[in-house]
Amino acid sequence: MLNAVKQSWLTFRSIFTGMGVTIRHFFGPTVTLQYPDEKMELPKGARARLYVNIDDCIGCNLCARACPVNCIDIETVASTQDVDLGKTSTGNPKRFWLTRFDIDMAKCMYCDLCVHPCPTNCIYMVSEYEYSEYDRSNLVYHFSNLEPEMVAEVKDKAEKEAEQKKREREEMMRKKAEEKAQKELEAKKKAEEESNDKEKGEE
Amino acid sequence: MTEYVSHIHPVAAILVHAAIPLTIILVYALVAIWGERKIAGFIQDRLGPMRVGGWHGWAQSIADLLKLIQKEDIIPTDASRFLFKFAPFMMFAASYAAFAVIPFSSAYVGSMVNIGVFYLLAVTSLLTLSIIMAGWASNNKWSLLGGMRSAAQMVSYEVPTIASVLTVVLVAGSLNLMTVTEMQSGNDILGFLPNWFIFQNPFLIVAFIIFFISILAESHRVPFDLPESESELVAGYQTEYSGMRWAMFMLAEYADMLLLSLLGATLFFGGWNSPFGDFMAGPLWGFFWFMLKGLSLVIVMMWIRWTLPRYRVDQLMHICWSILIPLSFVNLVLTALWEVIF
Amino acid sequence: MMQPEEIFEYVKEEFGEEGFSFSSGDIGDSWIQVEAGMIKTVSKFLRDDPKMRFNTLMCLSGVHYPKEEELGVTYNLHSTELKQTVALKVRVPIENPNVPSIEAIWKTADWHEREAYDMVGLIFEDHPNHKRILLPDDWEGHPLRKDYVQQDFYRGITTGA
Amino acid sequence: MLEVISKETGNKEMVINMGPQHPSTHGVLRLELVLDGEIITKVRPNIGYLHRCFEKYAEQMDDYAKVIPYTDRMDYVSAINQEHGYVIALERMLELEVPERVEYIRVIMAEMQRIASHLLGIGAFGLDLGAFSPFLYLFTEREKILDIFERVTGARLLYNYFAVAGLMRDVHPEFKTDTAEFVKTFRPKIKELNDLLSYNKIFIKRTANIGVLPEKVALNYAASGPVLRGSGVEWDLRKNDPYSIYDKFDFEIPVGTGEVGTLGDCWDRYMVRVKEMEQSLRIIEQALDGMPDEGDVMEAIPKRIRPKEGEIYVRTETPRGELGYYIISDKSASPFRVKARAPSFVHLSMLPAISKGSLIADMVAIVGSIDIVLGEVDR
Repeated sequence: MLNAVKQSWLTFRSIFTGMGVTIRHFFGPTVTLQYPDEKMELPKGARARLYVNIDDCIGCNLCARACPVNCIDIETVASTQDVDLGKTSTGNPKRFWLTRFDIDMAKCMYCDLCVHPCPTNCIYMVSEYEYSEYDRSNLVYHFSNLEPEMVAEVKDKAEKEAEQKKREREEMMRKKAEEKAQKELEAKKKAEEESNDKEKGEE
Repeated sequence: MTEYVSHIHPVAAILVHAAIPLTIILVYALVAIWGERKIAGFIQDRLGPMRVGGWHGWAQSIADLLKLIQKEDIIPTDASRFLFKFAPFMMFAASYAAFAVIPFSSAYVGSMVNIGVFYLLAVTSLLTLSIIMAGWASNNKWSLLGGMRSAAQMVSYEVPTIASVLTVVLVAGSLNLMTVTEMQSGNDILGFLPNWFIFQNPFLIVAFIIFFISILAESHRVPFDLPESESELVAGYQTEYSGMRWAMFMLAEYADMLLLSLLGATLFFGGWNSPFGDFMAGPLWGFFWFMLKGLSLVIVMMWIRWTLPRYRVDQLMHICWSILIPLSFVNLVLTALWEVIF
Repeated sequence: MMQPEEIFEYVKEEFGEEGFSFSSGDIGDSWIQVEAGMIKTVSKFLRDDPKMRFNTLMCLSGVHYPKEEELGVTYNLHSTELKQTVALKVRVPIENPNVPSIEAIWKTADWHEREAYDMVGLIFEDHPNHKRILLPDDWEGHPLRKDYVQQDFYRGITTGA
Repeated sequence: MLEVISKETGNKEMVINMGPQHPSTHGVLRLELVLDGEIITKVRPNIGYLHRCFEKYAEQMDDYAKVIPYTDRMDYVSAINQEHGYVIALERMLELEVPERVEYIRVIMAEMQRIASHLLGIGAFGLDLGAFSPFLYLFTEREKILDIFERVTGARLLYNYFAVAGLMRDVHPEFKTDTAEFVKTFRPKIKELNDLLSYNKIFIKRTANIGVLPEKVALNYAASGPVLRGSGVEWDLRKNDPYSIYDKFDFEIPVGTGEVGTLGDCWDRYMVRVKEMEQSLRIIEQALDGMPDEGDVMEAIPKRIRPKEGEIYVRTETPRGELGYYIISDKSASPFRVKARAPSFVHLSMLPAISKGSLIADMVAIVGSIDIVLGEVDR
């Protein structure tokens, strides 16, 4: 009996202690932010979205290879000799047209692994986090700044140059081969002449 | 007022009598649901609803109501259709009907029956039935468990509730709630305390504690919210309900909470009597004091809700049968002795 | 506390040379290779012997060795009393991947063995509930085999392969 | 309905599915309960709903380092601790020396993560038993830890912060003051938690003598972490098999005492977690004092990871228990086999042994007290 009274008293006391805690919180400050009106400021270096400074990209493909989920898709075309693509802000020479640089943010898992290998620090995470879309295909970000016509032109040019180079190379090869043949022919002739001379001398 | 209306036409009188508690319940439910969310929010360092309607999201419950009306009414294929549809309305009807005998003010009580307490306790028993009905008709095992738990719980807790109410009836000598309230008028105790029953007799304080614990269980509030304990039974008997039918359950539950709190206010805290004697007294002030007392009890129930974990079903039964019931009967006898002696 | 080599010597004393070998890679842990049929008796000995007292089985992993066309089970044992660890290994041919279950010795092996069956297709004899654990019961193949090809459809749902 | 019940088991028992969508299974776990009334006669846990082929992915990556972000995703509540085990395994395979500063930062981060994870575990346990408010109070504290993490790593949940023999980036200059501030404000919150929940009589009634796990059974099932310590076994890998620089710190191993019930019940497991948070605070304080201010955290990271042939089993103490990585290398750039021995997986397997004869409500308490994360169970 006494025990039951004691137990009940302890129960009530613990309940009142708990209620004391909650009432203190009732009058205490709140911690929530009213999201669309107030926004939390993300710290520097927050990983919320991938961004590519395409002007600095040299098309080395290192980020695409570092990605565990293959969400980066890069296509490059070698620049032709008549165009100088200049240098990046870090001083690396650019040698490729970037005809495609797509990042599928729906696949991206924000691991930061693509950021570290970049030689020109042109791919990095930014703290923009409000980019929901109704259509998943809108989450594929196209970073290449070339117009479609430009891409076609560049590709065409590159193809032509490659073809020309090929042709030149072939030409050179042929020339070399011809020269070689010529030389051989001459050598043959010489040999023949020599042998003729010999024969003549023998006669 | 009542006499005046019944002068015009008997049907009009019935309609008016039906409309007054209904309005009170509906307005209260809208405020209480919003209030509970606000209280929960502040207790948990949050803000609660903030967006609908401007100031602190006051229109949140209205928006929710509109949403619930528009929702698709889903009935499980294998459900017992009639019982499934009927249960929420029966539950609401049970708690609504009980309001008839609650004296809201010195000038208004729905029905001046002289067995008010008896009627009220009898009608609220229908709640149990409707919960079992809902749990069974859903054809869902979780619902069934919820319904069964609820039946056991409410049947058990009715005993201490009745015993503690009887304690008051013993002191008052009447089953009419209006008479009980009138007996608590005046400020005579120690010269300044109001004549409320809770101050009149030390055993009535014990009776009130038993009564309060029991109504927590009767209206399924934490720590006794086992029929719908969301972490065990998903949502208990409400699992399969959606839209307006679910809203009816919600409404009935809040109405039940108010009903039992108002009953507590009538029995122990002087009903519509002003705490300051004749100061701020009168029919309208009476209504104000009455609702204030009732709502305070509701707020305490909410405060408990957001503080405590819940009991297990067997512990709940243990508390009822081996602590509350013996205690309440001992208390009843002691009160009777007190009454004989003094 | 005994080193794995000493444990190997001790076990060899008990059971004889037959069916045991001790090896290690260029780096990392060394292990005692045990013949499949003996694993249960050896485990029981390791658990109960007063100088061994390996009272917990930390990990049980199934491995597929495609070059040797074998499946393997690695048991990482540990003793909380004597604070020593040892690894046991069993290798069985892929056509007949039967290994006695040690569920009766360390209860924790129950789920680990089911996972090994699920993932690489080892069959544990006398296991009380020899069913797949992570994949559905009617899944085809064992995914952690090196030559695993994912099925195109599972009950009419494309698997994205 | 009665026909349905008897059809299933042939007698008056009822089979009920708890999950995969259920509020207190902590994710997608399905428990098949065979009930006699509300008493459980049999439990069959069904897992695999969150299986994401971690081990297969790890084998198919062309680089050991690419696996690290996947380890985060196993136990998403304590990602740092998952990474820690994996990078330690690789460091041992490559026999690399880790700079001291890196080790200190790692320990601080790991202990902070342990607190964050316990906060969630304890909060969710309270939630399972119907106590709503403690959960949100603890979540507020967890947010503070995540804020510190976000400033350091840039992410709030899945960090990919540890690299082999280094870190992905250096901490910011205010890291030490931020962390010390958190430690200071967090201590009183533990007392508040004890007032509100731990010593609440209703809570004790719900957890004491429930789901008792005797020491022998715990060891036979290879339980670890707070679950094993709750059964009174003083076993902590940070002390008993020290990795990283844990041997430098002075801390205690809290064990279950059976204070309010039987040794090894739900309350003991819960209380071990609460006490462990205090010990973690002690470790953090000591680490903050000892942490060198200068040093490059990225200097020692190897350019390519290509361990020699061999295999290794490395275990570390995560908030949930012993996390083991069994890695086999075959001299190539990708692992031949990675097996993660997840503590939750092991703990869940002993559920049938400790929950027989209890009520549904106890089942909820037991599942909450062993604090499983389904991401880790299914991997």
